[in-house]
Amino acid sequence: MSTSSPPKKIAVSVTGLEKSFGPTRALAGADLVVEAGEIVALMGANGAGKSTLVKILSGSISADAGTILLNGKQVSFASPAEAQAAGVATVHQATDQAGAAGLTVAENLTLNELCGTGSFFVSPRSTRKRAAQIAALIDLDLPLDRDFIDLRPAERQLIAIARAVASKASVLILDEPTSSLSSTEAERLFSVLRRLKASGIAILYISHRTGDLAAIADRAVVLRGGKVVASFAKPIDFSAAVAAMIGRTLDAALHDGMVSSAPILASVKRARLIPGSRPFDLDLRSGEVVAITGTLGSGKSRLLRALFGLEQLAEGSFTLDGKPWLSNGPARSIDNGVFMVAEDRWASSLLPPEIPGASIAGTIALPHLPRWFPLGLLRETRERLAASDAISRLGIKARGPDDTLDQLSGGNQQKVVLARWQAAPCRLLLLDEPFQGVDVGARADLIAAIRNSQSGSATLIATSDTEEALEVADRILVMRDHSLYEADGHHESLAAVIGSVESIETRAAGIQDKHHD
Amino acid sequence: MTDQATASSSKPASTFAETARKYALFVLLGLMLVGFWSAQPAFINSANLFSILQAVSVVAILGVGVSITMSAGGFDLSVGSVAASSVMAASYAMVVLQLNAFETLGLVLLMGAFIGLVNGLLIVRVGVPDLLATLSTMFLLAGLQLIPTGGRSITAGMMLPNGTTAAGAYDPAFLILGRGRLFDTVPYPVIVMGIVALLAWFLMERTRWGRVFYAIGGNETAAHLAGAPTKAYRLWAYVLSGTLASLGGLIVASRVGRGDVSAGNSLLLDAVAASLIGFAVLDKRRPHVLGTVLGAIFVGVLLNGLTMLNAPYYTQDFVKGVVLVGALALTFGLGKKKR
Amino acid sequence: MTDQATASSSKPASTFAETARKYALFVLLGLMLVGFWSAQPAFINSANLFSILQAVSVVAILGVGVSITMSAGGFDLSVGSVAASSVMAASYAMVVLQLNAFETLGLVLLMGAFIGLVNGLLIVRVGVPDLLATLSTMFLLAGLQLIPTGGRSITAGMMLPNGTTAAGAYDPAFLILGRGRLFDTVPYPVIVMGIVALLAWFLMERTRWGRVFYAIGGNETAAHLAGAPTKAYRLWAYVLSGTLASLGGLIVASRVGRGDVSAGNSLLLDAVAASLIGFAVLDKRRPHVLGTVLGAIFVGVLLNGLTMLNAPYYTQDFVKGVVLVGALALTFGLGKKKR
Amino acid sequence: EGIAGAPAPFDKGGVKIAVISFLGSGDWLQAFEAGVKRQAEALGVEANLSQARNDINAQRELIQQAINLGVKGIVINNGQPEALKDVAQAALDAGIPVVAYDVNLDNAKIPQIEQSDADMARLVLEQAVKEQGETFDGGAVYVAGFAPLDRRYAVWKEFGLKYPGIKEVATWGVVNDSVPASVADQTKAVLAANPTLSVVFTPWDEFARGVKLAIDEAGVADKVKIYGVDISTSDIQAMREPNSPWVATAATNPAVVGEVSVRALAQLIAGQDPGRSVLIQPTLVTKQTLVDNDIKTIEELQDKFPAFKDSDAAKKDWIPASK
Ligand SMILES: Nc1ncnc2c1ncn2[C@@H]1O[C@H](COP(=O)(O)OP(=O)(O)OP(=O)(O)O)[C@@H](O)[C@H]1O
Ligand SMILES: Nc1ncnc2c1ncn2[C@@H]1O[C@H](COP(=O)(O)OP(=O)(O)OP(=O)(O)O)[C@@H](O)[C@H]1O
Ligand SMILES: [Mg+2]
Ligand SMILES: [Mg+2]
Repeated sequence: MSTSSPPKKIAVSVTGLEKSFGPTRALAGADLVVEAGEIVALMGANGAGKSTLVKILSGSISADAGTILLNGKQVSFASPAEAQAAGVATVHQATDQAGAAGLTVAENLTLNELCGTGSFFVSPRSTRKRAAQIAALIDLDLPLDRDFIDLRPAERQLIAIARAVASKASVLILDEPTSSLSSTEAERLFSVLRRLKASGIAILYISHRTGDLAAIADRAVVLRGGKVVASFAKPIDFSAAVAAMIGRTLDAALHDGMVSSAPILASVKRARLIPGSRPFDLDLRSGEVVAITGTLGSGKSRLLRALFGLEQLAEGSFTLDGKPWLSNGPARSIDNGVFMVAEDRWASSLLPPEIPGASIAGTIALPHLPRWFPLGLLRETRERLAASDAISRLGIKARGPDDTLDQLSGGNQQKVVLARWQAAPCRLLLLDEPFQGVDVGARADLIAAIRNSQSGSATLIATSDTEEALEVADRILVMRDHSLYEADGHHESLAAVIGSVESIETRAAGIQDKHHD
Repeated sequence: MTDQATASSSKPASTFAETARKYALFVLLGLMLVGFWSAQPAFINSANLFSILQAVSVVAILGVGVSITMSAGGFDLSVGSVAASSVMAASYAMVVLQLNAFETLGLVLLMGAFIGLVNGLLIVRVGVPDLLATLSTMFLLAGLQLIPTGGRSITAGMMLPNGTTAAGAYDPAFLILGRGRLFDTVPYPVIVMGIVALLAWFLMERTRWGRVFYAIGGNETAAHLAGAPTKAYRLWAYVLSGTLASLGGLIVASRVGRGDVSAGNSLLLDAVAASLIGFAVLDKRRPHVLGTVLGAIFVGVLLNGLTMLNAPYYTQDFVKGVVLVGALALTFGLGKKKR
Repeated sequence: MTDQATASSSKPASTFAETARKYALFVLLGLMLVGFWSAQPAFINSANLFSILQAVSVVAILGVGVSITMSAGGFDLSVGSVAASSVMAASYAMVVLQLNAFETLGLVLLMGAFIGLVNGLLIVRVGVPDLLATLSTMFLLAGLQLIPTGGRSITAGMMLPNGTTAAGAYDPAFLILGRGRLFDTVPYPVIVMGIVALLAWFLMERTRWGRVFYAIGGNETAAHLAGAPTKAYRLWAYVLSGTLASLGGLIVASRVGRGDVSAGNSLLLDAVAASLIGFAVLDKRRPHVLGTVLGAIFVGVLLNGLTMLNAPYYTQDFVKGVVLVGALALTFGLGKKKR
Repeated sequence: EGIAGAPAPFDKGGVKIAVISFLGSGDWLQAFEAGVKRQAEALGVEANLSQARNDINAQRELIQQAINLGVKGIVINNGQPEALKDVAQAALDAGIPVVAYDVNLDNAKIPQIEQSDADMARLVLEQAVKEQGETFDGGAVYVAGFAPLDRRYAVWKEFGLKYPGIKEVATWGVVNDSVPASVADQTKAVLAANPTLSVVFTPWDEFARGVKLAIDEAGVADKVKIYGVDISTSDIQAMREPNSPWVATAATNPAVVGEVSVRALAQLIAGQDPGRSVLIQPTLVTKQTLVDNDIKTIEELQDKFPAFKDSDAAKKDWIPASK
């Protein structure tokens, strides 16, 4: 960072890296250099090959061609273990690979040591002790005895981050580490990363959130079609970077932040999400897109799940079209036009590829089967039609409606999931973290799709990223301690809204502190 | 991204390895048929081919039930003992209760469905893991089936535990199910197997219900969030499996004409083997009806041929194992990368 | 995060239902012991208690192997036939090859490990699904074990297929393993079971390796990415399971004193039942060593007690099933929300 | 080849028969099949051996298969009448003669070969009464549903009525993959619960082995004696052991059964009549005889007891003796 220091030591250098999956060329000769004590942002649209690069560097797959130099020595890792031994620590993109179900949080925090070369004898006590040390590195506070399976994606992601930080690596790779974190946790992660950087660690950081990159990156490298197409030094010109990424410039998502006067479509009255939380009201007008932000675990998902009938309110009531609405489960909700896209699309929406119905067509059709095929007999043309329509309407990059979802990149998977719920008339659409792992281009497509489909229905989006909320929503609410707060004023500027949201957060924190006294 | 789009527009021709995997079992089956035929011409006459089909019909029917529960993410270990209990129940109904063929059929199928329901309720309502619940039912039935007769086999004129003699007998109409032949050629059990296979195939591959069964097996949460009543489906899978198992038992009963004390363990293992071999058929890597039936036939042909060639009984299991391993290695080993 | 932190810092007192679930099997076991004791005082004398332990030792040892493979996300269906083959192999080694006790022990354990290795390689290298691979081995062994003797059971003085008479006999030292007692009280099989259980428990719960086995079972990819050589671990799980199964077979052989032809299916089912019942012990809901051994003992106590009360054999399976269902319903049914 | 002077079709050779057993394994079956092979070889007959492995349905399939194969005759070894009557009839209809061992197919055209289960049980139980007196606490190992066991156990019940002093204090038993070990475990429980038990009747040698194991382990060999049915080399060794509680057993020689079955079938094929029923007499073997005559294997038993080695049943001049 300081200009006076001598040229930094090169920690990793990658040249001509190539990798193909069948007909897909994920990497087509990528070159990249990361110096010690530097944070390099790797940018690229969905499917650009970022994760493939990460997987090669971390030893979980091997390259078809190309060389990797680590601290000047040529390496080629046959397994993640070798990469770890050589000092490369990685946080992978997929949160479902962050840890093992059936083991406790403590065991998952120490997983690298268990799987690597930690002490041979373990006991619950020694594991807890070590886990507490690892968790402390990123100020993570999770109950150490909880089973990993009970954790939410964000918590899983934090565990993976803690593990990577704890391994004394010379190269740290983070593949979308903040995709399900809220700004508070992200900020905490950044301060850890800055500390690591100061100690001379080379960091490769991948994210679709330009805000993140602006906050910590020293340099940005743009990957496109498996090749590095541009590189930007600090201060990074993000609009140019995005143009390099997706081949077009993005207009700032502009929509009038007007207060809607359309009739109220759904409302929540005097609701308490959990006993003892502050009751709140919420009105959703027809045609409105409302976003809820808030920190991890503040209850955003819980509100959405309650509206969808998966959980119960501690107190309060819902109305839909003026009539009381109490769902007993997804089937009833879907019948009544209340749709939900749950967070973590693999766990909540997608099927493994060998299953019939794991194709794009089958995925879109799944909730609509009873309506589309009342006699029970499947007609695949009907499904394909809906899928083809969605593919062209949302610009899904796929060979056709029969592609299975595992062949698509994250952004395209998310588009398919959205398409599923746009394939039938809807009253209330609930989206939980719909932009997770979605590149800016695809996000713009998704936002356009969400906003265009809003005629007679309302959309409620839970997102932990304020920036996303601003782009998509007419109105932003903040959730804090299982209660909703209205953001003051209307967003004249981004800074103003974020400021107002944050002030609410601090106020709420104050309330909570008093609460605890 | 762009190159992906271009690359993807031309769907790649399936490689040789893929084709080989897909049809490996068919080829093996063909080779076996030809091999046995050349070694023993009597092997290929239609009577013998039908006896092979007849021999595998019960295992295939049970296997279909197993594969339905497997596709819904479960596993029914109780099919063997449901079938065995059905043999006892059918005999009891006719010999002791003096019911006729149709009443017996109805009663036993109901019993099978009921046991399936109990399995399903244990799993879905009480939350017992599938393997555990059906294993318990298996043990329970193995004992329960013997209680009404105090452990005796059921035959016409048998002595009952209370000292009287049973007055009924097997209804001749009942025996037709297992012993009769359509046009004096096709044994009825083969026809029943064909109908069951066809219906089950249709259900699982061509209707939305089948789709949902598979969706539940693939990702229950996803299916639930997509509005499928997953518990009801899983319950139904077990009811179907129980009913099919009791149908298998009925066929056995009508073939053997008495209620015999037998554990049904080998039926279970053979049915499971059939559905597992089915994974490899057409390279589906999942339970499916067609594969299960083919898996059963595969094993049936092998055993029939070996018997014809007078292979000692102890080589038959061995050969069965070797061929299984071979078929599997071929199917799974041909260079498909792990998922 | 803050609210969560507060929630987590005060660990909630475990509810009554939780405690009940955790100790349900212990309580049931205690009740059973007391019940049988009051019905038949001879039940509780130490000789009888040791004979219960002796009776369950083989099933428990096999069950430990099964639960190790299960915790690594696999399933070993071949343990029963490995044990059965080991009985034959041990007899063959002594009676035909005239080896002594120690050579026999070594040879048979090596054989078990080798079969485990074959299972593991089929699964890990060839990519055959666990159930399928071990099912094939099961069939293969069921046949293979009969080939050396042409299907005969092996005893001293037996006629060999080539017409000569076998010259060897069971080494008396070998018989001690199955028939001897430490201090004239504790049968050696019980001691072997204890040592196996202790070592396996230590391995699985107190060493890094054990944790990795569980990690692989929970999420193989995650464990691999965390640096574990997952294939090697899975291979080892099967090697361990095979070795334990052959140890179980050795105990049977030394107890029975001859090589008996059997497929080992009931051993398999009992071992699987033991490890599944083990899920419920301490409410772990996963395979574990302690639970498996307790599961085996639980069934053993039940069967011994019922025999003492002269319950007809056919009620025993039934009661076994009922108690299983009851224990499970209690454990899984007590209001724990579904995952 | 062929046998000179034998009636057709044996004069020309090339006769093929099928021997279909209900059992799936075990020493009895081994010996039976060995007898079949010996006699078939002597006759120049090719015997196709198959086993239903305790699956009565499979036995039907095997008989059907034998008909498909076009054999000249069929031996049915064990099984259940209800299940086999119609396929046996189908074989007769196809012109294939059938003989049945130990399963009453109730058909005038099918000769019955029998080892009388009742005679065997009676023989050994009479020995028990002779040695233990008419008053004792007895137990039987029994699992219902296996026809020979049913018939043997019925005799035990009969003895209970005949001698009021004989009390049945317990019945137990299990049939699974490891019968001896499992029965041993059960027996130990029974012995603990019934200290007065002095006689155990075991209608199957696998049961006897389990009971012996338990008695040895419990160290009560001088108090509890075993009276069994069936014999094999390993049974002989078990009975001969010093202080063995297994004191007597009654058996026929399974190899002889196999030979007789083939001879009877051969007569039918040649158009002769072996008679409606062919009976093979059981022999009582006591521990004392084995020790006194130094008999260690089944072969030695055959040498010392000609009645055990061979049977005159179904013999004809043109049928060569097996070696
Ligand atoms: N295991 C695989 N099998 C087949 N194709 C794959 C596999 N992994 C990746 N691909 C393909 O390779 C290309 C690059 O994928 P990669 O995951 O590296 O993209 P990415 O830049 O990380 O995208 P995202 O931002 O969505 O995470 C994509 O087209 C993807 O579909
Ligand atoms: N599966 C679960 N197991 C245990 N606790 C849960 C679970 N899901 C939610 N919670 C708890 O409920 C509360 C609200 O969680 P919720 O998922 O609604 O938060 P969120 O605001 O959506 O957070 P995130 O940003 O992580 O999605 C949290 O305190 C959390 O601990
Ligand atoms: Mg990626
Ligand atoms: Mg959430």
